[in-house]
Amino acid sequence: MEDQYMNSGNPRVDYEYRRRRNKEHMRHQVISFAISIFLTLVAFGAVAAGFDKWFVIPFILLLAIVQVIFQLYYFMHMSEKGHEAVQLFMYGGAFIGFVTVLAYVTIIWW
Amino acid sequence: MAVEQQFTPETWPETPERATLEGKNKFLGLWFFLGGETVLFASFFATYLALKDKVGSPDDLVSTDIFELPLAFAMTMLLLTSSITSVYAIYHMRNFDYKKMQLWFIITILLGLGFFVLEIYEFYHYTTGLGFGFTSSAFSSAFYTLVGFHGGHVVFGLGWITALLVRNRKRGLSLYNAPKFYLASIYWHFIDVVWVFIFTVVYLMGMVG
Amino acid sequence: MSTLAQKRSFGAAVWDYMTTVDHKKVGALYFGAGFFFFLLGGIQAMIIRIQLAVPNNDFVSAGTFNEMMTMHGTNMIFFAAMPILIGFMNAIMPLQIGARDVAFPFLNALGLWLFVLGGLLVNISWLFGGAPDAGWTSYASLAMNSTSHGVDFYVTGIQISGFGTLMGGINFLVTIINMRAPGMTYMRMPMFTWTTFVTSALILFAFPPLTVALFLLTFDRMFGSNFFNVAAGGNTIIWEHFFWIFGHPEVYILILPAFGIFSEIIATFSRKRLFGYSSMVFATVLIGFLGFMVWAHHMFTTGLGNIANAIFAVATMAIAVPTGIKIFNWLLTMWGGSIRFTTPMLYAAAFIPSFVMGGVTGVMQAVAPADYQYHDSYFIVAHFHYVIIGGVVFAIFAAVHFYWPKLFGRMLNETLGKITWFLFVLGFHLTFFIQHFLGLMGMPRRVFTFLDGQGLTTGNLISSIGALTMGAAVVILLINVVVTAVKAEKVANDPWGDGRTIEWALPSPPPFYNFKQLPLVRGLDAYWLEKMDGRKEMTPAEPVGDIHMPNGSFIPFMISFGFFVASFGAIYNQDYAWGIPVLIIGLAIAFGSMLVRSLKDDHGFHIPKSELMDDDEKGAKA
Amino acid sequence: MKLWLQKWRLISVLAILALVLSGCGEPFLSALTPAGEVAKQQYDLILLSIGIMTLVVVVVIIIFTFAIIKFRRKDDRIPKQVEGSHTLEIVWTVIPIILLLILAVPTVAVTFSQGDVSAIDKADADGNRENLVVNVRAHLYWWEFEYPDLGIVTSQDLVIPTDQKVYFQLEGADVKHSFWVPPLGGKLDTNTDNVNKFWLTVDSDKAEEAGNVFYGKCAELCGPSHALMDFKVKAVPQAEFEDWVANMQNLKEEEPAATTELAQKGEEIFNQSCITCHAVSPSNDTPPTARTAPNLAGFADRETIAGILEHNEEELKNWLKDPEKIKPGNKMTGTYPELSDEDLDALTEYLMGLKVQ
Ligand code: HEA
Ligand code: HEA
Ligand code: HEC
Ligand code: CUA
Ligand SMILES: [Cu+2]
Repeated sequence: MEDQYMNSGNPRVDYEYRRRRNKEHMRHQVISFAISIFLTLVAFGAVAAGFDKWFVIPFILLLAIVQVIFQLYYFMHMSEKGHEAVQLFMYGGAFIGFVTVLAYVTIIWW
Repeated sequence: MAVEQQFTPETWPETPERATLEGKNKFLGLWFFLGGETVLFASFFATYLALKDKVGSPDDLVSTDIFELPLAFAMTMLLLTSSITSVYAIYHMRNFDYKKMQLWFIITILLGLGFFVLEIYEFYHYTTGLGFGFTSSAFSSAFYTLVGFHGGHVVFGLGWITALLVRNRKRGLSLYNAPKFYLASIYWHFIDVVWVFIFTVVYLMGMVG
Repeated sequence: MSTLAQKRSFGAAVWDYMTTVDHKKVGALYFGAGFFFFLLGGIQAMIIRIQLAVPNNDFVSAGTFNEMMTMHGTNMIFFAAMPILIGFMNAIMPLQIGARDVAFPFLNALGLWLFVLGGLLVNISWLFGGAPDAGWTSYASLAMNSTSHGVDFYVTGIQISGFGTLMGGINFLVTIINMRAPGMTYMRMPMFTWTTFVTSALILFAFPPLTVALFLLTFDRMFGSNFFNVAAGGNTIIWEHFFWIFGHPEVYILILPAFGIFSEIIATFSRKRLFGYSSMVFATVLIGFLGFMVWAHHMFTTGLGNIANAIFAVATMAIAVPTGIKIFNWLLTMWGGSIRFTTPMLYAAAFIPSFVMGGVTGVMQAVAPADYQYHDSYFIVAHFHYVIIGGVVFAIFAAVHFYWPKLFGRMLNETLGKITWFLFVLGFHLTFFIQHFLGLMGMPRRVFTFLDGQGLTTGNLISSIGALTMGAAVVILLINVVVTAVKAEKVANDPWGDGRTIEWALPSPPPFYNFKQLPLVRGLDAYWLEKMDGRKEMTPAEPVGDIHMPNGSFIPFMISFGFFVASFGAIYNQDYAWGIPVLIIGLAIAFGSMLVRSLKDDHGFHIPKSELMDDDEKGAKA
Repeated sequence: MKLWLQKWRLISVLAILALVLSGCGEPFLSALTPAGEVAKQQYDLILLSIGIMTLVVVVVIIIFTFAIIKFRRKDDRIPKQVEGSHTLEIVWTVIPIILLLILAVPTVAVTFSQGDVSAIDKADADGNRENLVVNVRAHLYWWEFEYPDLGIVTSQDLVIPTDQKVYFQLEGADVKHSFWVPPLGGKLDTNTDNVNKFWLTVDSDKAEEAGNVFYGKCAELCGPSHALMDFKVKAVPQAEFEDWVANMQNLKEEEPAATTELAQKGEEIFNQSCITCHAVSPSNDTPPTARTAPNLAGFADRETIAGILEHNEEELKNWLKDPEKIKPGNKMTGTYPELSDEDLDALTEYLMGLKVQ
């Protein structure tokens, strides 16, 4: 039905330019991969080093959240345009998930 | 831009996964599904946290008794790496380089398989080695269910990518299959994202106690 | 389309429906199956009320009563009300936004068959040693203690149909976002489309917790895990939370589409634009959002603690505000209008006071300490039947009359419709108003009998008489449907004369491709605008061209059937050796069918332009 | 002036409501005849909320009635297509918010005040608890009441003193049940996972009106006989309560000897077939998990048999003959050998002799 080409990917956009942009993107991806690995190492390191529990738990949770944001935005391209509805629904899911987890660690206490 | 159209690297659209209405629909559909999956896994995490170390008798194993860092670390590295390799695959897909895309997807599958083998080893070790089975305690049930559902997603993801590669091995890229490859890779990343929380909440927090 | 007129053999017609991916036929199948389950649930309600008509009655035994009550709630909520509403979303929403189908026609059919087979699975439990008997909420400690396989059928059946519902939700979301006709901005979407959108979002986020809860119970009952086994560290409150994290949004999944339907009907028959359209949209979204923050109001007496009870009490009350906004907007839509009391409009009129009465008792229940008295008493039963019947069922009946001509090309009989309305509304208030008092007077719910001399006798008798009146009303509705199917002449595009949204610009019934040319939408109530400008049709937004349509498929049925078979394996795996093999075979059928689907290319087909032109000449306008 | 009028209306509406409602139901069962502080506060909240809700419903119905009468279709005119009105929208957003605030403040206050159980462990100088505490254990279709500080256990009939706070610690022994005595206060669930705590009081004058016995119900679906899982609350003045306790404690020391021959025969049968489950001493020495059947100490003084049957010999025999017929799914059925008519006579004689005095 709506076979018409409607997206940004206009075929007239210069091919060379696009390749360069893709490459640029890919570089960002590799950087964020490096950051991911780094965050993971820090998290495992913090546990292996045997720091105090009350420091380690919030710390590694924070690292996990940062890492996930990197992955969502770079690996999963959520930073690209055309992802507005996607963001809305991912945040919605994350929010409801958060409320659920919060409830389960507070009001199931016995 | 019709599904049947033939492309060259020059005419290939910038975001081929969303170049047709079909592709756009699938793209949104999968993402919404992942929104739901977020709640699904959050619910499993919530259950796990509520039942963490809840056992029937003092002899039952709890988290500090079973987890080991090296294994969790190896699994994490495999899965994280498989994520960047699938990013490479999509990079080549967008550059209309079918051969390279296939190559990177195959690497992704191999890494995923590696992860999966380690997970099987892990479960085997816990059940037969330590006597920590699915039915041992509430804690064990919650652990196997959370990690097992993730493992199930890994298997499904591997099957999906494999099926796509096999089906399209001789067909080259088109606007019909580009969205499929793209979606499979997004799904694969999501599995990785979930794992980030699993290794943090289950293994690392389990080590800490 | 010419094929529609062709006489086909019965078998061919069945096959056509089994393989259809057309959103209108899928919608019709949702109604068909939904009404079937509605009748089952209704008969079960009648049995409940007969048993409770007099004290110490022994019409059914205690165990049977619990099965009846459980199946009544389960059938009505999961397999009647929700699927019928999803049927309307399917049949109407794409027409309202000017789309030729939903975004994923195949998934749509899959969702349908998952629901049908899931519903059958739960109901078939009667033949396999007993139906579920732990209430529709199936609280864990009791569900684990239940000895028959009923609860096993409940968990697997609802799981299967839940997957279907989830697919439906995603499908509608994508359809609405990607497939609106040119000019149809978000703030020009008909209200029913908006409520479909928000409802779908609720489905997307509310069903996963249910899925998880059902998995946990499945594992505990069939595979020996210990989530709810307190002796092994388990915790039964987990089930309660999951059930209500799902369950509360679920009641808004039911009521929001009903609100949408009434918005359309009230505006249509008042001949007036919906008053405060943008605040209606806002209120709908707000209700959806707040719906996720209040679930623990079902658990005030569980002992969550004062802080939790206080927070959830206040959050619950907040929902009265957006709902009130909607009520007053409807009132003001009628105010200054020119109201014609057709059957649908009569339901809409009955809805407003009835629903408000149910809503305000909801707010009363939000007062946590007072709810310690109401909870699990007949007061609750009265509350939710007021909102569900006064809201949802009235909406369904209204929509049946309202959209019947659009979907089937014939009007339902108005006289019979009005008789049904009168009896149903009368019986409804007779049945449930008195139940508020029964609850306050100390009658717990889910009791199979009550003793004489406790002051509960008269009230229960009145309630039962009311229920039989409702039964009579439903019978007349059935007669109406049958009579109409036999005679009643065909109707044109806009049989009510006051249609506002673009589905009324289409022929009744619409051709299978809906729109020959996608319409151009120039504002809210697009068809009304065109009519006011003296036109009879929508202005097309594109020239006539080939139309691409999806192929039918039998695979959705096969996938659902695979899960159906697998469930039997799971349910009996601890009793018989064939359990696990059957489970595996079932899953193999399901996943194998999926694999076939993904390996086989299916590009659909094109209706050539020439054929569309032919249709025109035969008089079918698009 | 307007506001005052509204207030006045509200109060009169509440008064009429209270009048109408209190005519509803039996004083021993109805939540509309509160007989203690907790129930009274809840009743007041109910009245307040019904008042507000009546106002809302009346306003809606008035507007509604006007609309459907005044604006029915008379001609073919096309009404003005109004978009909306910001003023009206603000009005009907703000007024409900105000009404809800009026409702929310007492709600939160009462939630916290009634939920305060901190006094449960308050001890005096000697380390004795200041308040009476009762442990309630709900079993499939019967109730057990343990007075931990007094060392006694009883079943089915809960005896409490009037005009003082009694604290309850609730627990479910098998599945979840819920403890509800409507005239005394709302319900609280007996979970299998934890111990729930709350308190109730009984006003002595109200208790008298209700004949000193209130009906309690199980309010959470628990199986086939959920409907029949009743218990009774005997609310008696402090002095009478102390007598009862003393008697029960005596009974612990020396169990009543069966006097007649028939009763002795009954005791024999009882010791053979029933004692494995039923204790006849009110002592709480056996661990809670071992108490699998109602304690029959003081059985002769029960209000009812098995919570629902009238307390007489005939009904007792009916119960012993076929408990399944009376309470489907109960846990006594089939656990003891069949009883002949003579056995029944003997057992009845024996059980009816199990008095406290
Ligand atoms: C369609 C279904 C539906 C709907 C729409 C609602 C709507 C509401 N429900 Fe209801 N509810 C159920 C279905 C529904 N409910 C079911 C099925 C159960 C029982 C489940 C079970 O246990 O089996 C239940 C149980 C239930 C409970 C638990 C009781 C208990 O078990 O102890 C509570 C408690 O707070 C509650 C509250 C509410 C509230 C506050 C609303 C609000 O959304 C209502 C809002 C509407 C209005 C208030 C009227 C219009 C407003 C105005 C005119 C504005 C002015 C009003 C004021 C200022 C008050 N509901
Ligand atoms: C959509 C939801 C819905 C609907 C529409 C209804 C409709 C009705 N319900 Fe209810 N009900 C629930 C949802 C619903 N219910 C839920 C969730 C529960 C809680 C369950 C639980 O506690 O777990 C409940 C519980 C419930 C109870 C309390 C049971 C108990 O606690 O013990 C009662 C008692 O009066 C009752 C009565 C009725 C009646 C009389 C109707 C009537 O309106 C029914 C009207 C329908 C008919 C009258 C159809 C009649 C059919 C025919 C006449 C057939 C003709 C036959 C052929 C052609 C074959 N319902
Ligand atoms: C499994 C153990 C078991 C055995 C053995 C048993 N009972 Fe019971 N009995 C119960 C249970 C459980 C109940 C509570 C039933 C209910 O109300 O649901 C009960 C209830 C009763 C009641 C009513 C109690 C009350 O307080 O109202 C009486 C009387 C009684 N039993 C007498 C007997 C006699 C006499 C025998 C022996 C001939 C006997 N029971 C054997 C378990 C047992
Ligand atoms: Cu115990 Cu219901
Ligand atoms: Cu709710």
